[in-house]
Amino acid sequence: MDISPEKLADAYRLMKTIREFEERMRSEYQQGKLPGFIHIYRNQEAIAVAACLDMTNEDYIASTHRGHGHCIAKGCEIEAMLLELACKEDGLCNGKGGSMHIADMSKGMLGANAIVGGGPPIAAGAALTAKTLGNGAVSMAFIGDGASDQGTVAEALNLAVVLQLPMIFMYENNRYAEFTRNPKPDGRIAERAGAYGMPAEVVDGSDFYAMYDACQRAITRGREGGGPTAIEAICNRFYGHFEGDPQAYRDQDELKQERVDNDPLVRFLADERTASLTAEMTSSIDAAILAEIDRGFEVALAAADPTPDKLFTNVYIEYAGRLR
Amino acid sequence: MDISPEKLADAYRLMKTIREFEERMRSEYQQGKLPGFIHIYRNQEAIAVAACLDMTNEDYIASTHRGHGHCIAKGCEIEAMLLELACKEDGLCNGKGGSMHIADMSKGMLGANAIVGGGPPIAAGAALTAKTLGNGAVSMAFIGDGASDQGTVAEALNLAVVLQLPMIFMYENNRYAEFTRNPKPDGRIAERAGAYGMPAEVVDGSDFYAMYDACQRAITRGREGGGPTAIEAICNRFYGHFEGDPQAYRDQDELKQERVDNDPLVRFLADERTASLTAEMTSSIDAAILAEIDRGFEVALAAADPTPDKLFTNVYIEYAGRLR
Amino acid sequence: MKMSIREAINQTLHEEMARDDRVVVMGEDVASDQGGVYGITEGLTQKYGVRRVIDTPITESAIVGAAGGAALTGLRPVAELMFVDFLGVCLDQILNQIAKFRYMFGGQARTPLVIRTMIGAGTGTGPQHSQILYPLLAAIPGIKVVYPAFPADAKGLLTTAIRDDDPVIFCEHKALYMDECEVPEGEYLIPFGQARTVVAGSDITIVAMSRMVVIAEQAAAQLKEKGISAEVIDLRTLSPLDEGAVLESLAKTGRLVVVDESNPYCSMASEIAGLAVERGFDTLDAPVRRVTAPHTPVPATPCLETEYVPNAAKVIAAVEETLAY
Amino acid sequence: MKMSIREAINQTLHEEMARDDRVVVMGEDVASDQGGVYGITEGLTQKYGVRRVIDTPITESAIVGAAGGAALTGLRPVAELMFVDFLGVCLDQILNQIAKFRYMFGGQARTPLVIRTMIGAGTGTGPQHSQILYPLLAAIPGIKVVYPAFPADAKGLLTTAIRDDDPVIFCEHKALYMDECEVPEGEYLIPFGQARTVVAGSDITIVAMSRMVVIAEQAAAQLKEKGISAEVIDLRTLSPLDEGAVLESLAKTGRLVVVDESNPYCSMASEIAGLAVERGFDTLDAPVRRVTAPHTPVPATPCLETEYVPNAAKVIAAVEETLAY
Ligand SMILES: Cc1ncc(C[n+]2csc(CCOP(=O)(O)OP(=O)(O)O)c2C)c(N)n1
Ligand SMILES: Cc1ncc(C[n+]2csc(CCOP(=O)(O)OP(=O)(O)O)c2C)c(N)n1
Ligand SMILES: [Mg+2]
Ligand SMILES: [Mg+2]
Repeated sequence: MDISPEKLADAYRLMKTIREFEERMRSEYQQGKLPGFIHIYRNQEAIAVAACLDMTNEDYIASTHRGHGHCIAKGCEIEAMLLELACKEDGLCNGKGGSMHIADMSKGMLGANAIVGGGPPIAAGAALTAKTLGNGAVSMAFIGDGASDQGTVAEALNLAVVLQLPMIFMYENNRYAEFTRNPKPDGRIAERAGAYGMPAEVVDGSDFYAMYDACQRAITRGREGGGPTAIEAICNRFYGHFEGDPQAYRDQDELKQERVDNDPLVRFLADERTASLTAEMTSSIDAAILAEIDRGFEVALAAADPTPDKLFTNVYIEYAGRLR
Repeated sequence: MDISPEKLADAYRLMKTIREFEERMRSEYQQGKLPGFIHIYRNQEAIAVAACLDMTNEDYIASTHRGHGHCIAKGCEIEAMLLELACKEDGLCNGKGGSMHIADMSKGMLGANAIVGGGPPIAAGAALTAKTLGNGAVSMAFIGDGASDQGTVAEALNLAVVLQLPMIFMYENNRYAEFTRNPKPDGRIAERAGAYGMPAEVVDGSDFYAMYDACQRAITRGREGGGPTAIEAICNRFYGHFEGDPQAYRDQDELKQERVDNDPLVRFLADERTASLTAEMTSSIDAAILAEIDRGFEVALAAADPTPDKLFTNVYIEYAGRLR
Repeated sequence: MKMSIREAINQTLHEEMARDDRVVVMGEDVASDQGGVYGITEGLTQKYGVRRVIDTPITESAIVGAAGGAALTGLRPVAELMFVDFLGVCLDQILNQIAKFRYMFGGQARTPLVIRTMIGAGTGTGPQHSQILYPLLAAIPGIKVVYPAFPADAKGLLTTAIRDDDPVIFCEHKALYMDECEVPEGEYLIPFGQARTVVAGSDITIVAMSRMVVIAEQAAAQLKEKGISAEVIDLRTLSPLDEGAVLESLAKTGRLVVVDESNPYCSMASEIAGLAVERGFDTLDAPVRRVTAPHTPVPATPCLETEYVPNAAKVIAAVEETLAY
Repeated sequence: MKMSIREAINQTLHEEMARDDRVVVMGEDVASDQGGVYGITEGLTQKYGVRRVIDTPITESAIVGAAGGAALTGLRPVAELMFVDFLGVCLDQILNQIAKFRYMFGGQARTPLVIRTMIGAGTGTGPQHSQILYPLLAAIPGIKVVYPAFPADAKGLLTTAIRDDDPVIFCEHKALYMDECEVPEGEYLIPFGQARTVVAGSDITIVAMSRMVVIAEQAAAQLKEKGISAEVIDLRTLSPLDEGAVLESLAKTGRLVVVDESNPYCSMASEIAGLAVERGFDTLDAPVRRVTAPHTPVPATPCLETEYVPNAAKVIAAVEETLAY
């Protein structure tokens, strides 16, 4: 593994940002300050961050309903994100997307997706662009364990193999889809992807280093014309499916244990490879993160709603038809 | 392998019926006597017949656009089939289905399907009925190599595993989808199905005995509550995709060789296990088949078209709405 | 008894599962303790077990297709398509398979299937969870489309749907789940294709469906204060469509406003307007007004979502315009 | 030069691929020597190679979705959905993804994508290969729907579609592929949202689209012999819809018949009738008549398929009824 101290600090900053961002989202949502459904990414931070750490704005990701962490890892700005999550005029999507459809084209973030399994075909298309233009970019689809059953995902796997696309299928197997435990044994998802004809591996999704290693290999393979890769990251959904779900259906002891054993941030900081990151550094990073999030919420919650005319804009590039 | 001389004779009769039926279909179609698109099943006879030989009318199959052979193997009557393929009033579907939508509920034949990949979810539903009623029936979906890529097939595989349905995925890998050679290596299809969590094997689809053996095991597994099975039958598409396609895109030498090496009827008759079937028996069976097909075409081509009022019937069980 | 649509549906499912053991319920999370996201299937698993209350993976094509195949072969499935927006990932099984079984198989098939699905804007969940796609469903020959506004209708129409031998799409507006009204006890069936006059009136006809009926009622109440007598027709089923009820009311009032939460083009509003001008032209005294959502996706932000959905003020404006003609 | 729609489309694809190397063609068998089942993409692979002429597996969701994703990121794909009936297996990527990118991402996205698809009855291929699903497409905000009747329009509109930065569904009626007409040489663009008066007339307006334009022309010719002057309007694009052209013609004639090959409910015929009664009521002298297919699937048997499709006799009957009013 080849990772500079700067990159390590960056990885820490991003994971910690996701953590604090999501905790704050939760509490603001509970106070009724945010609209819609939100799905909290806590405890899956190592996956998004390892996945995007070696990407540039020219690389693409297609995200899911649980997309805040992916956005942050891909470099979206906190304030712009919060403006969108609060559905305000100056949000990334003018408030029309919200949590489940947040996107940032300038960062190669092709959108959260409220349709389970909706993203992988789109990510395959971005990979096709990269391949056709020969620009060395890669494209990644994030896919839940539940989403992995959706036919669209199977189709994208196959298309990526047939066209040898520079694409990564990043499965986040947190073992739950809504209130139902995933009946698939761990590893089944990678096995399936492998059976479509691509390298596929199972990785401990709470271990940043293992994830980063797997992602580096996958991204390099993609950039070098080696085709698609699948990674099944085993992880744990810390909170309920959406905010407000107390997950009473879960084995509470197991959940408690998972929370203790598999906190990716705790494991990251405890790892000897993280030694270059001193307590002093982390506390200054932490302070900056909290300040940024504070400021973001302050701005976002005070910001203006979209004006009513915005209802009609951007259906088309320009359009003279009836929009009554 | 356990197969009685009577059953063997039946297998021969059915395979030969399909062969003669399809050859005759072709020539009548070329003469412009049949409407629509037709897809000839020749050289895949061993698959349909081995698959259905141990089924009763209580078992189900869901077929494809290349469905004539499946119908015959499942016991549909030749005359009723031909009336339908000629789109006549007394056809199995009153002429409203034709070749690509022919069905016979009384035989458990749940329909050809003009949507590639349309059948497997329906077959899964029939398997769900069997499982829910606990009646020991099984359900089989026929699936082309091209169709195997369709998302609906992946979904059906997974559903069958999760619900442990008495279902068989019968892949007919004739290595072509329309004019395009299947880029998947032989065995990839079975590997995929296996990765969903079911027993899956690759079988020589031109070898009746190998097919029958695999089908017996799959059907027994289904009847006994052992869940789904997948079989990838390797075969060869003798004629073009649809009638009228000269398959100029194929390697003509390979095609010629396949036709010689892998004629399922020739191989069946040459097999020592077929010894009980004497030349006398086959020639009397042949004569009966030809007579039945002759009669069928005679009746079908002379039969009455549906009367115009039939346009409006059977949209619903009964319906008083606007059918202008 | 007073109850919500949520409760009425839950009660009906309990009653019909008790009555006929070929009735099975299937979908994502339907067998979970809480009975899905909105608790609609609560208590069914405890009573009828996982043999008849079937949790499925997240694979709508397989859910809907398997429900169709099961219906074709002897069960009477009630399948859940969680949000109607997910029609996108399973349309083939509805459009090309289930809806056509009976016709294309020449009358051999019976497909006693109900697909329950949530519909409508108003919960701030944005473009992919708020659509009102019933025009597309009502256009498909071979399926029936039911769309109740009130708990009593939900019970009566769902009972009819489950006992019907044709495939039925049963749409539930998520913004109406909690509204309560009186629901008849015991067995209660409402035939398909019968609209209901929710408010009687003589100056203008307002045709509406589901949540728009509630909006139309509000508009009618406010119009009454202005001395305008509006008749509100609740279509209840979109396919079959009670064309007679619309034409009869129009014959009485001579004026028509249609309120439809869906996008405007090729909508039910267009269909009803077309009906009026084709078969009620004689009785029409003024242009028909269509009050619909705009030709835009449903925005996530609640402030625009509120603008998106037709409301009483817009209905009143349309009525007044029509009367001023 | 005289050519068929098939040739006009093939020529346009050649021209646009030569002009802009971000244009790629993708779909099932499109790269094959014969250029797909109908030869539409003939010669493209030889000229532009498999980098830009991309054969895909039989996975419409992935084809359409990937085309959308490619459009979002810099290519200008022309994807083929072989038959519009296959919309069932890829609707989500159109309805919930591609059509909504621009709106739900707040204007960040451009999606220069064309989906070419075959539509229409008349080839005896039965219920799953003969549908006319454009009403469902025209109802979706965010996509444009183009539906040419003649080779010249096919060229002009396909060129515009490929250069448009919004997603466009380009419908090709398979029964019209071989009809020839004069097509302008060289670059030729027709703006969207502009209907064309195919036959000028003064007694009645007949609005039609694609193959129905040809039927309407036949009807108009026969009506002329009877001394009836019918004006035939070819909508050419269904979304955006040229409402002005319809209303203008109606203002002149006072009478309207709409001919639409799709099923009746929530159809373009209903939409146009609704338009007439909402915004052209003043000028309407008679009921609007909708001539459509019935509310049934398309039967396989050619004898019933012929009954299914609107024909000149039915259009004439509707016109005469309207004039007799
Ligand atoms: C097509 C579709 N079906 C169902 C849903 C409802 N739904 C939203 S999230 C979810 C569970 C997804 O589980 P998983 O993919 O494991 O992701 P996780 O929530 O665990 O991150 C479901 C069923 C949906 N949004 N889209
Ligand atoms: C959803 C869908 N996509 C495409 C087609 C067009 N089509 C009909 S048959 C066929 C090839 C099928 O190949 P395969 O499944 O291998 O079956 P085979 O023809 O070899 O029996 C295609 C692409 C279709 N009918 N349905
Ligand atoms: Mg999960
Ligand atoms: Mg094949």
